[in-house]
Amino acid sequence: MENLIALLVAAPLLGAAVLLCGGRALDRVGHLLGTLLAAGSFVIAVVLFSDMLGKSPEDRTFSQHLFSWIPVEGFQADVAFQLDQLSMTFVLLISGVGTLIHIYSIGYMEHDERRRRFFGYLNLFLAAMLLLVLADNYLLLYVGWEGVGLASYLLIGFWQHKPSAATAAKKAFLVNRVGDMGLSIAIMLMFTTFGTFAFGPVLDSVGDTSEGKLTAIGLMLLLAACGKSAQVPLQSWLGDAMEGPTPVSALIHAATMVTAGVYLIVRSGAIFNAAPDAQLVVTIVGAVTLLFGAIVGCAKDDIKKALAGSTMSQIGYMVLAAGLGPIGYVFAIMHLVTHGFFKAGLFLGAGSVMHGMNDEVDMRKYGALRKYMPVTFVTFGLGYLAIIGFPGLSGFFSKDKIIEAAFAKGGTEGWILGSVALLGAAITAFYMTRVMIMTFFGEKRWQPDAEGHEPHPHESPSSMTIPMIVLAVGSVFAGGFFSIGDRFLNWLEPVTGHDHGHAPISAGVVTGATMVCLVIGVGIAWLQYGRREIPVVAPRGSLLTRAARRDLLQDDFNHVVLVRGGEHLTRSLVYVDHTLVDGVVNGTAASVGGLSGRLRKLQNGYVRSYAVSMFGGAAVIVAATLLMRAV
Amino acid sequence: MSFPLLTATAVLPAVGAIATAAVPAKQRTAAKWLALLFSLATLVVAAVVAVRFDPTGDRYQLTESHAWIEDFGVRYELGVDGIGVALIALTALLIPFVILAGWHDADPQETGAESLGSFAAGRWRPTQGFFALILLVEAMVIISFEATDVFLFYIFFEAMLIPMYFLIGGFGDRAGPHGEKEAATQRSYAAVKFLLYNLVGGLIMLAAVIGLYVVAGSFSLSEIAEARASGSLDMATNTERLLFLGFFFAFAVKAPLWPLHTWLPNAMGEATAPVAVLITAVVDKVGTFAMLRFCLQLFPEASKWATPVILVLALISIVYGALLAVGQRDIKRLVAYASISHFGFIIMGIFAMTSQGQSGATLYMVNHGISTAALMLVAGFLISRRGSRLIADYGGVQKVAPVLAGTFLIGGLATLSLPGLAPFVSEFLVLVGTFTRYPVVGIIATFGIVLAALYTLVLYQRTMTGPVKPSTEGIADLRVRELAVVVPLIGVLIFLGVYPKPLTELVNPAVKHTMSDVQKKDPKPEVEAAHK
Amino acid sequence: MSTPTVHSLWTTAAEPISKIDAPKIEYAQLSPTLIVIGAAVLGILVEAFVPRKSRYYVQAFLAIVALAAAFAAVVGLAAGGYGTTKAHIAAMGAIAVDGPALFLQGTILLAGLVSIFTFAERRLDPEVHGNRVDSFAAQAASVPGSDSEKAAIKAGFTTTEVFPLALFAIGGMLVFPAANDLLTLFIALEVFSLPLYLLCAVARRKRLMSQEAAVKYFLLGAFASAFTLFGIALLYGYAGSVSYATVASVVDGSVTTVDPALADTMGNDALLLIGMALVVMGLLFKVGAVPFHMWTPDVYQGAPTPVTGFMAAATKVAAFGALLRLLYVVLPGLRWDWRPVMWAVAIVTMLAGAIVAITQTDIKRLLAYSSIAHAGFILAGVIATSPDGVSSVLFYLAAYSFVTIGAFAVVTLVRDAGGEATHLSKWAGLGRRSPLVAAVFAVFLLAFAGIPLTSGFAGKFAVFKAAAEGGAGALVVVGVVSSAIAAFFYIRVIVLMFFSEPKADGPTVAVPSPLTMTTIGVGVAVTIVLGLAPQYFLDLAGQAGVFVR
Amino acid sequence: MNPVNYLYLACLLFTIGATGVLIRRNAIVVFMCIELMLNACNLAFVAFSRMHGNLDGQIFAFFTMVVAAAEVVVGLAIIVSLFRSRHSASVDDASLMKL
Repeated sequence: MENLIALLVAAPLLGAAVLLCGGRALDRVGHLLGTLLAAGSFVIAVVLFSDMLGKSPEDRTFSQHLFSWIPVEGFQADVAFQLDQLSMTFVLLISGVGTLIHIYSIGYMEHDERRRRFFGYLNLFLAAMLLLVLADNYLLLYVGWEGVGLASYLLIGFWQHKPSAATAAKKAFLVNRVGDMGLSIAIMLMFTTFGTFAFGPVLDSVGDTSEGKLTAIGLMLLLAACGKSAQVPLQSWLGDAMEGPTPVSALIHAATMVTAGVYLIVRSGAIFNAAPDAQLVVTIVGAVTLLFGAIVGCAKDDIKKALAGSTMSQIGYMVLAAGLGPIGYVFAIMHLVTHGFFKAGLFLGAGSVMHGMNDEVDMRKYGALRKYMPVTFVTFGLGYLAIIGFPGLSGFFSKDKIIEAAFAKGGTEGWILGSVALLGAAITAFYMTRVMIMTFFGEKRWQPDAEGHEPHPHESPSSMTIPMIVLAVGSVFAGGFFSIGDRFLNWLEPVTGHDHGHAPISAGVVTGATMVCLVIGVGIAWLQYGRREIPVVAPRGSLLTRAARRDLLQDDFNHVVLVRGGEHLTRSLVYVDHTLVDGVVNGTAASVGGLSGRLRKLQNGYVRSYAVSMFGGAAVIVAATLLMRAV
Repeated sequence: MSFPLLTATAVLPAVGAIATAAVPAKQRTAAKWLALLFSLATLVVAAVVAVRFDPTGDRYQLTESHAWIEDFGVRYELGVDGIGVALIALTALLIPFVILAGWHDADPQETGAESLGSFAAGRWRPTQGFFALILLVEAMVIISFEATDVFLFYIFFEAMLIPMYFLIGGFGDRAGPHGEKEAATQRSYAAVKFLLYNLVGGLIMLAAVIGLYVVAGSFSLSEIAEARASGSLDMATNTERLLFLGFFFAFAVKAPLWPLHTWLPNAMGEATAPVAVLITAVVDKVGTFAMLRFCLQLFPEASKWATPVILVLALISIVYGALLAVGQRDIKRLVAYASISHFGFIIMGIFAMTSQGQSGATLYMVNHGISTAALMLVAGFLISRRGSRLIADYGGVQKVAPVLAGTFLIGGLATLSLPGLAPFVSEFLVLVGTFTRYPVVGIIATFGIVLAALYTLVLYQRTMTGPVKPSTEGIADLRVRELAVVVPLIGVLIFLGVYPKPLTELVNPAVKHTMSDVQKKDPKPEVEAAHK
Repeated sequence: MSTPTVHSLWTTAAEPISKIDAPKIEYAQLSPTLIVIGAAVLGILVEAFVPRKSRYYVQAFLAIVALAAAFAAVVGLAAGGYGTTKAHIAAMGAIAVDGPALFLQGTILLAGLVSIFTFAERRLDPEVHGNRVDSFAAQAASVPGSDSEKAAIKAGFTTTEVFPLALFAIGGMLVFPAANDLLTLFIALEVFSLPLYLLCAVARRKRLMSQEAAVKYFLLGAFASAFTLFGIALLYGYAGSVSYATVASVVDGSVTTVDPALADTMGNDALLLIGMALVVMGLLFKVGAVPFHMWTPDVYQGAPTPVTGFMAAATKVAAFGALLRLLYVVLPGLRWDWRPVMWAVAIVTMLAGAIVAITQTDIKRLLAYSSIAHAGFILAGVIATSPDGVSSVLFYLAAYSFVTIGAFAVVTLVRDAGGEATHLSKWAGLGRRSPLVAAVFAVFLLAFAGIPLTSGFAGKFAVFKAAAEGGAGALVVVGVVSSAIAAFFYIRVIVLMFFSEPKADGPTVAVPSPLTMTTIGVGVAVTIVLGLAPQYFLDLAGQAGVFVR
Repeated sequence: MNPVNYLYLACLLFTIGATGVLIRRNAIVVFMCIELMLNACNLAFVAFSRMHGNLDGQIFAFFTMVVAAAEVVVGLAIIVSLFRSRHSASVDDASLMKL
């Protein structure tokens, strides 16, 4: 049974290989093949899951050792998998949502002549992502980690002919590389500390080393997480990543890849538990990102970018939770799963809308779409309710738990974090309502696109709607299903451990507060957008708004400091290389040449001057010999 | 005495060179096939060497030893350890692809022979010369990987400059950035620069070689090693340091290490892509190989003494090379600077003096060879289509030539050492190996991986993506011959990325020996992990 | 000095007249020299009696046979162990027959032989009035461009005297390194110098330059030999004898019988030191060491190229031979006085030669400067003052002379309307025109540059090794640096030949007769063989490394 | 009288000769100066021979004269041919080859 684990990865990998290498011949069946293999690995996942449920919580950890990867003196890296409840959760989410999105893409990419390659990339992503969560050591995880980075690079830049897309892809990869740097340093630290980087040995022997070391490792891991999960300060790529086809945004930049950071932190829980400082930083990062994303989300008119902001903010929640330690791990993951459902759903909805609106993304040019695309409206709506945490829906449970946990952290820390989380909830409610209203309610504000085609919104084909529906169902019931009887808690506890903390205020109060925030948020949004006309052209807006539109000037900062600075640095270095390093050598050569030219003049063709040199030479030699004796 | 396998690996290409050169001027194609044939034959023999070599056996195997020049205390001594085998294999593997890739690079009408007018076109046979020279280089490189006699090594280390020099100066892309005439002058400048840099290095080494003989009274690695072990030979600290510097300088020029690197961009920029590959993937490896084989073995104390400086220089190479790569406007020069950065990693790995570092460095030599070959050759195919090396002249290639773009991307990803491709393994080993002993150095070096991503992706974005430029239109996709070159290389990259075990097992024992030469132990991990 | 000694002089001078016993000459051991000189004399007679038409053939034949025979004789002597066990002083102490002498004589003879081939070459120039012509003036005496010259050309005259002259020169060179007393040394010096002066003057093309070269060479040569002579006089004054053995014994104080006069002069080191300095200077002039090198470029350029090749090779060999013998046999006692000076000279020579060569534009001048640089390298070996030093120098000389002759032979092939096209710009693209010739020349250049697998490298290595072992490490470093500089201009020529586009009006490459082909062929062969498998020759030089005293 | 004085004279003559070589233009004169130097040497030889009371020096002197004669033969031949083709015996005119 355990030997099936490898298949989880192998299936999509095979798909990727076949689709990318097999030429045009596969164009007609490529997408089906890709979807099939994705589904295949989902099926395997389900099989393994059922098998796992059959076992007692203690021995629910499967492992499979494939082969020894890099055997070097004193250094052992294996290709080996570990499937425990945590990984299982991810595997199901990834392969499940992944499959759905494959199906969705069949319709969405129908008219793209490079569809086969698109599915190839999607499969590649699945393989890498599954490898990431199945690896039993950090180095193999690193492989998956960069693998998903590659896949996201390829998919963001899928429409390479668009310079913006190519740039966005490059940016995403680079920013992620910065994070990866953190991960590799973390691995090196582990190696020097523990002599290995396999999960088991490392996490078991955490106790034997200094807190300083662990803090360092923790922070490095956090850096990695920031890169992958678009947390401040490495969040800047996520917005641009929306250049990619919408299914990509749904799968990679909402449901799965961006949550890898959370996985990493939770997986390395033992390390963080032993390094409170690192944990604190994690929570701070989470909290900051939570607000940052939310604020950005409020200001964007591009529907996908608004959702991207929200993704950022939601992951902020997860990271915050993960930073809380055993109090929060479970809820972090739980929110991650529910978020996977509703955010994917929302994106697919957005995609469907764009599909109907000639790929228009500006919400100011939508409006009143509920009549024209009912299914999309409903599914999107459910997703909306879920994310703002409408009582009874998924988001309600998961987010609520996180807020409680934040308070439960205790002390001023707890209060601050908790209130931040609450505030976040309010803002979430606000911007999601804004999106909802601007898209589906109010008057038509449709504009002809560049070619002058009037948009004729229409419901998308079933291949697209079915996944949306499925996800909608998920986003409605998942939270409840998990929370009833703490199913999810019990499921994950053996891996992550759990701790109730000591909440300064009762759960009920928190829930109430959340509700209040929710109402406020929705209210303000309705006052602002539901009641008055929405201008097609965005008003100049307040300073904050304008800053938020520009991702709170973070990109401008990057541009000025990193890009410009870098360009100057390289240019000056090129100059240095040419004039200094090369110049020295050429200079010596030239000077020798010049010397030669001057000495040459001595050979002036006159016998007598030659005779002089001889005579002089003789004199010198004689003098020298005599002096030699004298001294 | 058994069949002299090692001699055969070197002699075969040499014979091939002569045979190819002897082909009449008119039968160009015949010459090409002949050269390819011989390179493949060499590959076979090299494979036999690899098979016959027993990693668990003695340090040097398949040894041969014959008297040569007693007066100089020189013997014809060959022998290979794991590192040698790995690099011989690399060389033998790459040459056929180099030949195949350069199939049309030396056709006379391309090298402007018609400008001679009627008189000598008959006798002028660039094609034969081109392939003969390539084989000659192969022969010399291989034998210098095999030599266990310092003098023997030195001779070929120097001699290989000559054919390389003719390859660089004699055959370049026709149109450089500024047209035919300028290209010619640039080319011979590059060739001369290459030769002078390496010759100066070599001559300084010569002084050291003589010095070594005066001190040690022998050139044979084994004898000197024994003498050291038995204590019958103990060099004065300063002598050892001077000699070390003499050797290291030559190798650092060859490698090339900052600030002795400036010949490489010129050479790689002006030479045809296959020759550029020959330079950076094959010939330069002799330099790094020699550091491992000679510097550490002959002068362990001095090596340790020089380590801090060398590590700093290596660091500079890594960062500096990468930054300059970002700043290049010329595809080939970009790759050249990237190589400089990578050589920084190799040297860093060697002098980190840890098992991981040195195994990593060795793997790095092999992997870098293959990855650069892949990237550079594809770049060469692209350039051959448009006759321009300037990045600015391309754009949107992936639209018109998706396969070319794809392979180019894979080559690039290998260069930025993406996990799953071979270079990742070696780069990570080098980093870990360095980090365990010199954490700060290791951390700074990791910036290299970010910069690598930067220059690779910038290059890919500017050339391959975006709207199709008019200049790019009508660029044909890879032809069968070109695919035959690229696909196997990529295959090897992926295989060695996923399953480098054969290579590491080959290298590990050799590294153990080197580590014991320098009497260094790997730093112990802080805590012996639970179940390891 | 007071009167009694005068009487004693008279008496001593008067006494021995009664019993002068006839000198005993070992003709067998001197046979090489005797053969060559004899052939030379014969050559003069040939000039006198054989009709013009057939002189060329007779002379060439005679010369070649004589040199071959002489070489055979040398080999015979060496085989007879005269180089090692039976080494001794012959001809009443005038000539040494020992390893170095025989080795150098052999080298000189071979070099001379192959040069004679180039002397005899007559296929390069187009025929004039139906006569094949070699590279020597029809009638050296006639004024360039004058009617008499035209007449001479029309009559198809040729200066066949070059063959006996060359033989005389070779004869002198054979004695030079073997000379065992200062008198023989001086005579040999003149015997090989004077013919060379003449040979320089008899070029067929560019006669003005040729004559100018001759004048320069002659005047400076005579000037130099005057110095040498004065030096010899002082040495004689110091030691009271001209025989090496005696001088040596006096110098290192191992002399047994010291009469008052000798005691008096022995006290005066100035005599010794100045004498040594001047004699050495004369030899340094011949080897073309800085600052006595200035004749080299001009003479090499002006002289007929075959002669240049011959001079560049043979003269160096002979002169270094004599220098070695002088320093190792006569003046070892003064090692600490002459070594520093030689150090300086060697360093200056290596550097100056290499540096000035960089900016040369004429191939012959370029080779001249390179020969200067090489003189510097060889000096490094001389300074080693060890048997290894001797043998390394011997080896280097052998290797170098063939490369040189070969190189100059190639130069004779590249011609345009004005004869040899020696200006470098003319050589552009030669590699395209005639790859073979260019390749051969490239081989010679690489050998000059000391690239491994050529004789140049083996020689350079041997010399530097000896120097380093002799404690002259710094010299090795300088040598290395200057060879790096030197490499630059050798490479420049290669670049020119192979990488630059040929000019439309460029020179043509004449197809030589088997004679020159042999010369070049031998040159290449020796270069490669000594590069790949020098062991045998190193052994030879090694066995020949010991002087007899 | 003391033979050492002859040495001084020899030195003097030698120096005069050398100086002459350096300053005179006419090839013939230059050549004569060289002859002067040779003769200075002869004087020295004879003087030393006298001091040491053996004959080597005197013999050497004879040889020197022969050599000098030979040099004259060769030298004049060359110089004359140069003169005839250039109508000048100035050594400074003969400077085609330089640098």
